Amino acid sequence: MTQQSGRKIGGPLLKVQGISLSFGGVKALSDVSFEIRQHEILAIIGPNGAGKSSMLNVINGFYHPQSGTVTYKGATRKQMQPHEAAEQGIARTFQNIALFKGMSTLDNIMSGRLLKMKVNFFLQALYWGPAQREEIAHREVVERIIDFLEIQAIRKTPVGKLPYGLQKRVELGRALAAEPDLLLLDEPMAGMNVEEKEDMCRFVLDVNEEFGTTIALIEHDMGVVMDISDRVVVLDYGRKIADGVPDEVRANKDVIDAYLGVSH
Amino acid sequence: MELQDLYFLIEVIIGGLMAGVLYSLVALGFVLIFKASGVFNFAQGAMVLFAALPVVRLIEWGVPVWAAIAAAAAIMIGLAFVIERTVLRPLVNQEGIILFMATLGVTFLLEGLAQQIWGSEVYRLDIGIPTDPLFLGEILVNGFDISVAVAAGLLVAALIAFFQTTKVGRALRAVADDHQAAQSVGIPLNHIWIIVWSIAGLVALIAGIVWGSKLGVQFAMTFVALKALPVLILGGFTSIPGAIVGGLIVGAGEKLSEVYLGPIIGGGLENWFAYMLAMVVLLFRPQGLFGEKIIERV
Amino acid sequence: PAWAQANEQFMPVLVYRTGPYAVNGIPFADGYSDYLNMLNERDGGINGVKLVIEECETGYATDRGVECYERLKGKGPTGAALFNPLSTGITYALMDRAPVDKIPVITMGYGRTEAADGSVVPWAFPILGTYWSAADIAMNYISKEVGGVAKLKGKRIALVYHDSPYGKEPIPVLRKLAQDYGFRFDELPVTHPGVEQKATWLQIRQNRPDYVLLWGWGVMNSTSIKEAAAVNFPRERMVGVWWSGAEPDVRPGGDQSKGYKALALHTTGSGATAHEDIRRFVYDRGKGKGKREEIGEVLYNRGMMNAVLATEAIRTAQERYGKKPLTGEQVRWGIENLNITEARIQDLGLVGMMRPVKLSCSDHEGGSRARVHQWDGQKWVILTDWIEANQKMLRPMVEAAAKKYGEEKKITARDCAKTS
Amino acid sequence: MLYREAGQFKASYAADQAIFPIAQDRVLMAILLVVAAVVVPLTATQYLYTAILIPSLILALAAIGLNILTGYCGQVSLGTGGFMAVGAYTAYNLFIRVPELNLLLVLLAAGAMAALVGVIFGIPSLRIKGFYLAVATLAAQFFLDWVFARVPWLYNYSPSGSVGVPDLYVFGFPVITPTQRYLFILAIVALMALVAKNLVRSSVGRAWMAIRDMDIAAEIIGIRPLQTKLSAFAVSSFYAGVSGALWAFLHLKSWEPAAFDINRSFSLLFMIIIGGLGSILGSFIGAAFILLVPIFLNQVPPALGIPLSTATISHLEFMIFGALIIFFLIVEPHGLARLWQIGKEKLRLWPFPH
Amino acid sequence: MAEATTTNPATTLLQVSNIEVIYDHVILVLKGVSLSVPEGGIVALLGANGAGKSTTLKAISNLLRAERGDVTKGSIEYKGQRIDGLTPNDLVKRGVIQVMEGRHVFGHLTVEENVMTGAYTRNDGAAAIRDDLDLVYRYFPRLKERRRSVAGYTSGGEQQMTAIGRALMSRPKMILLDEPSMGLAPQLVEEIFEIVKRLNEQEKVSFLLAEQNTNIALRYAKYGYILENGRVVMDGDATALAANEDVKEFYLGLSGTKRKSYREVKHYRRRKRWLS
Ligand SMILES: Nc1ncnc2c1ncn2[C@@H]1O[C@H](COP(=O)(O)OP(=O)(O)OP(=O)(O)O)[C@@H](O)[C@H]1O
Ligand SMILES: Nc1ncnc2c1ncn2[C@@H]1O[C@H](COP(=O)(O)OP(=O)(O)OP(=O)(O)O)[C@@H](O)[C@H]1O
Ligand SMILES: [Mg+2]
Ligand SMILES: [Mg+2]
Repeated sequence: MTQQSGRKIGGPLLKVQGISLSFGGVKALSDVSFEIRQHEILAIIGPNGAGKSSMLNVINGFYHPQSGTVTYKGATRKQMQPHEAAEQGIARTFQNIALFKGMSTLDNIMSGRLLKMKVNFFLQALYWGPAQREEIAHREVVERIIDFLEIQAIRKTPVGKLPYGLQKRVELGRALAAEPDLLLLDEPMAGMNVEEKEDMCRFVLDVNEEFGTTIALIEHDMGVVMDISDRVVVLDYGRKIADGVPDEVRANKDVIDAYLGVSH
Repeated sequence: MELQDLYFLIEVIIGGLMAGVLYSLVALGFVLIFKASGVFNFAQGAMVLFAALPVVRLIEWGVPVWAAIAAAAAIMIGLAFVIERTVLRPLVNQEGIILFMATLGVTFLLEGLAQQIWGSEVYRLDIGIPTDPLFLGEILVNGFDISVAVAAGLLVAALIAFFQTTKVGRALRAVADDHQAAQSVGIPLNHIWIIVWSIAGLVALIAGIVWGSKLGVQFAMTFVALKALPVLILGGFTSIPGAIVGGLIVGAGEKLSEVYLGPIIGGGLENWFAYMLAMVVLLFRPQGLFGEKIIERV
Repeated sequence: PAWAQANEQFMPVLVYRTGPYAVNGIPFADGYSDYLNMLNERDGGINGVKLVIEECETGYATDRGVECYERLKGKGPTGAALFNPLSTGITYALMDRAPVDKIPVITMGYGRTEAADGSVVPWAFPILGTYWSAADIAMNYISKEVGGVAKLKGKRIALVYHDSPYGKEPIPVLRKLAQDYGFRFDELPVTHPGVEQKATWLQIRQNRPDYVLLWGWGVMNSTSIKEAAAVNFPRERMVGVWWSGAEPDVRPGGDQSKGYKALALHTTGSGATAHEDIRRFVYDRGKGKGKREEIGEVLYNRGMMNAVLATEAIRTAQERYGKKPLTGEQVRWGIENLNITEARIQDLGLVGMMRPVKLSCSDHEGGSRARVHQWDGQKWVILTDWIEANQKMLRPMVEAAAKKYGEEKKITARDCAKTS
Repeated sequence: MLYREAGQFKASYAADQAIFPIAQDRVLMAILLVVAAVVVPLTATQYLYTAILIPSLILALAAIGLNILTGYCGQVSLGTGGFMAVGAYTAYNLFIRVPELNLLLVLLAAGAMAALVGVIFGIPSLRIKGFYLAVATLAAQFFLDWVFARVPWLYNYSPSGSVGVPDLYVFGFPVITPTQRYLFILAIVALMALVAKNLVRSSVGRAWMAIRDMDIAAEIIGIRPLQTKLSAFAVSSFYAGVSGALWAFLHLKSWEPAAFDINRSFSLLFMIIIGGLGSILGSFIGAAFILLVPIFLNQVPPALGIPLSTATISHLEFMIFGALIIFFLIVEPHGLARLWQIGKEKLRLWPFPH
Repeated sequence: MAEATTTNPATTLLQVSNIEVIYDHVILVLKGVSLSVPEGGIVALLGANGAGKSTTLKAISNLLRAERGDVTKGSIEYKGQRIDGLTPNDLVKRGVIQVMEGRHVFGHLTVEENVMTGAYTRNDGAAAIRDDLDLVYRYFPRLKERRRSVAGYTSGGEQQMTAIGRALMSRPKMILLDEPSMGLAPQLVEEIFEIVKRLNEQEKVSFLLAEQNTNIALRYAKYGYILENGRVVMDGDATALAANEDVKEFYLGLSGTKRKSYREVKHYRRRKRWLS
């Protein structure tokens, strides 16, 4: 991991323009445009079924929108394959945890580094020389992530057996292992108590600050969103209804009606 | 000779369709159990044997036909209870492949048990369905096949009605998706399993009687289960009409291929032809022709 | 150990009493064991050497057969006397092992054709007929039916066969005959286990062959007959090999099987003295393996015949090596020098059931003759006298095949002129 | 606390990533190898070799192959028998057509050819999944069976379609007696098992497991599904191919396509499920279980002097075998290897219950 | 430390006494948990990840067996009768139903079919069931919009609503709610708890809810238990718990009375005071 001290929000790293996506009769997204700027933390919020997860799926190529474009690192395209997105430095976590259930925590995070492992098949088969060296080099990186996330104790546990909250953390670890430029987090703090959310926020902030990773996250906890994000995009029924710094959004009438409700 | 060839083509197709009906009967048993519990029941073939043997032996011993069939039906229902109790219940919520393996154990058990109790020779079964060839004009068809086709049609209609109009139908599908969640809303897995395994047992009984009347009742019956596999993937694991349509397509397809392609590239190709056909279809529809869509979402 | 001194000859019996081929395996195994038991009960064995029988279930599967062989080959004071695998696949596997272990393999009416040439394959004995002989005999019969070989020209003959080495063996001979006599020959394979034959018989219906040869086993046979009925092919114009002409093959078809013909290596019926003795010494004492009614059925008698050949070979060997338990190697000599004469058949109480047979170093078949019998709905009726295979044509083919086999296996042929 | 790992500290990641990080396991493995390579040859009978050791080792090799595909990569296959046949017939044809070729090269080529065929039949796996794929792989099984029965060149025009090989030599050393064959096979299987273990614990293996556990997520983290699946098909078929060649050349010596029929494929699948999906050790245990238990059951009643007819014995064998499968699945659905692991876990804690 | 909860004046509906749960024959997860839910009560079960909340609920609803877990000690009583031996089906018939964590909708069924499966155990006629379906749609209008969609494709929150709606269809007397708020938009979370409150007040349904959102849970619950590492470490009236300093700091994120900003929290894991 390359250390980058300080953090300055830069120009747009990724830009979605006029994205529309529908499934049969269901319009998940209609004509959504916004941008994610270098080094920022962007929150995407909105009621259930608003199309937030679908938006992430579009960004990393899992869904192919009917219209609209995604511009990433200067290149504009209509669609790409998920593994291309991964190769270009987009990593993510999932709303319904998508860990590899049969593998240990360590292996799960190691699998996040697959794209960086270059030693050929035959050397791996012999587990000899360069293969072993590479394996250990990556293991060291992964161990740093494990330390960072404080999950040393569950290194060798099959993740299927872990409680929900830890699984979320392992998933974050797997995404970090790819050393992404853009990190997409889908409800990383769902199902956690305040203390755990505090930890998770800390991780997110640290990743953002220390490594300069750009982060887009979906979250329903307004406390978290308002505290840690630089900007907020609000979706409702597949449309973007607001976009701005937290305080602006919080005061936005449409947002209050559609999402926040009166009590906030 | 032109017309003659056409007649022959029609005969081949009819012959294939009729063979297909028989495959469908076995496939139907698979589909019921898969649909209702997500279990790929390898024992379906053994169940066909297990159901047919008592019928034929009891008739041999002088029991009236209807009573023999009733007794076999009772045996199959009893079997459903036993399987639920000893196999399915302890393995609730396990992955499909493990349940599949367990049904393999059931297969061995049934094969051994059936032969031990009822004997391992060939037994002739005649419940009075006419088997003579019939001529419709120039075209030769088999009287027996027609009776079977009609019976199979009725059976399927009845099954579809049962599954569509009762709340059990919905519960069955729920169980197939998620055992634990089904339990959590109070669907009694045990009952559901007994019901489907009983129905599958009865379907096996019918298949057994049909095959038995055609070929004699004997161990080789368990092999017809293999024939049902391409039917299943073609029609889709979860679709009752799929089992029927798949059976017809596979039956006709393999006979046509054997008759017309066999002499050119070497006989015996009907064995893989059905699978290749099914595989090609799957490339375009991964869930088979009528199967439920495979859901992938993150 | 104590058994080392025992005056016992160990007789392994590979059987299949379960699975898809049990139908045919059971009566055969019963006949084999019952005859051996009869000798024990009646004569106290062979010249006082008791026969110890142990069955092993193979399920007709080659690897299980090999396991059985390995398990049984060393048993008894002198090891197994001989093996009788009753499966072409197992035979093939044992043929590689037999020379190493020095145990002979008898494959009466089946097995590998090359083995008929004893100079290359010393340890296997396809006594009384290989499939090549069978094919020739069947065609000989058909040619008589149509009024002479000349009339075969332009005829069409189909072979419906079990798609395995067993079913494929006759093909080279039939192809050659087709060329020689100018008939058209169709090959129609049927895949194991043979319950699916609709397409095959539809093709027959379309091609309208004059005769259909049937080379099936197990359920395939009865299925063929039923499918023939379903497409209205006359059963009278079907000729089965001797493994496709037993009661389990025709009974499931009921009336549809009437008129079906097959080769017979021996007669059916249970009227011979030997059958009498089996009933008296074995079944009356409650030691029968099968059902009393089964005695005399085709495959039961075939099992008996196998046992006769085995025991007569041991008897022959005892004349040379002494009346004691013999090793496989000694028994092999006995088989190779087997000579069952008319008179001996009389003594054995098998009059009318079998023909004399004499083997030699180079000839492990001992000539092949068969009759044709026909199912009349109740029983098999003999139609013809013994028909002999045309060894003049077959023998060179056998020798050529054996030579190739020898090359493949790197075997140097024995010089039969020198062996005694 | 027999199985105690307390006090064993791993000082480096290399040590932690060793195949057997716990000392007891290393010792056990060493003992096992010594027994297999030294004690067995000194004591085994022919029967033990030819009916038990040789076939179980060869089938274990094929089971490892299938386990790579099914247990590690999650692609259920019922075509292993067909791939074994490809290996056997490739080896046969090389052997008769290029007689001077070294046996090891022949085996290698057998594996390579099987891998190639495996890859071709693996292509549909991109779209077809689960049981659908399992059944679709039967197409490979039946098609290959058919090819080896129908293309005369492949069986060297043998009239019966059955082929065989003579006694074999490697670098001039005979591989003829059961002991020689056993040692040769043991060496190959041990080596290939080690390679398999290496693969599954390196990044290739992780990619396979990722695809198995959740293929969409794997794709999203950058794993290319087709390449990964095909590599599993290739490696798996390679193992099957080598195992097929060994089965034909060193176990059966004469064979026909039926030696590699659908039953072989099924029994291999049973082996890995009973042994443990995703476990190399499980492949061995499973092969031994499926192969040996019926043989064992078959011999028990006669050995105890219980007078049962052969038919009854074999029916009983069927029933008990079936019941045992169910029993073991209920005790531990994840296979005998997992049972072994749990046993170790308990030993580790013993005598404390938790 | 938590003592037997005899202080509760209302009659006890559910009584869990000293249960121990082991997974896979080796993993000991609950180490003697006792709790009780009074008739008509709302009881919150709080605790960190992996504390054993879900396990406790599954032990009560007897869904553990399906995960190869076993209750090896202790007893569970509902209305004074032991229920440890009953099947989940029996329990649902008696009015105890669990809403599982992680949604567990039937992916291949439509949203409406999913909801209807909840009525499996009922036999009070189609009309009554229909009415309840309408009621569920009234609670969750979003579901009505998506009623014909295959549940597997619906969004996380929609699935959560489906799961809750499904449970309501059985007309339960006691609902075991596992993380109902997870993945729901704030507005909806409030609504769900309002529904809980309404059911509790109008239909006298009792609730045992495992919830990470301590804040809201303690607002609606009357009583609470805090679980750590498979043991109950604290219990008490909801108001008392909410006032406890430790609870405030670790579960409510308050320092003093003011909410801390997530940005400000600098230290990672802090030692739990009651464990040290
Ligand atoms: N693959 C799909 N097929 C059909 N409908 C889909 C699919 N993916 C998403 N949808 C629909 O699109 C809409 C948006 O879904 P999405 O998952 O993006 O919502 P969300 O904003 O993430 O909601 P939540 O906060 O509940 O997770 C939903 O109504 C959902 O049912
Ligand atoms: N099926 C299982 N097999 C083995 N261990 C399990 C299983 N399910 C849960 N556990 C273990 O039991 C412990 C308690 O898990 P549980 O799910 O009850 O926690 P929880 O309090 O609900 O946590 P969360 O808030 O994350 O949902 C965890 O340590 C977990 O690893
Ligand atoms: Mg979402
Ligand atoms: Mg939980």
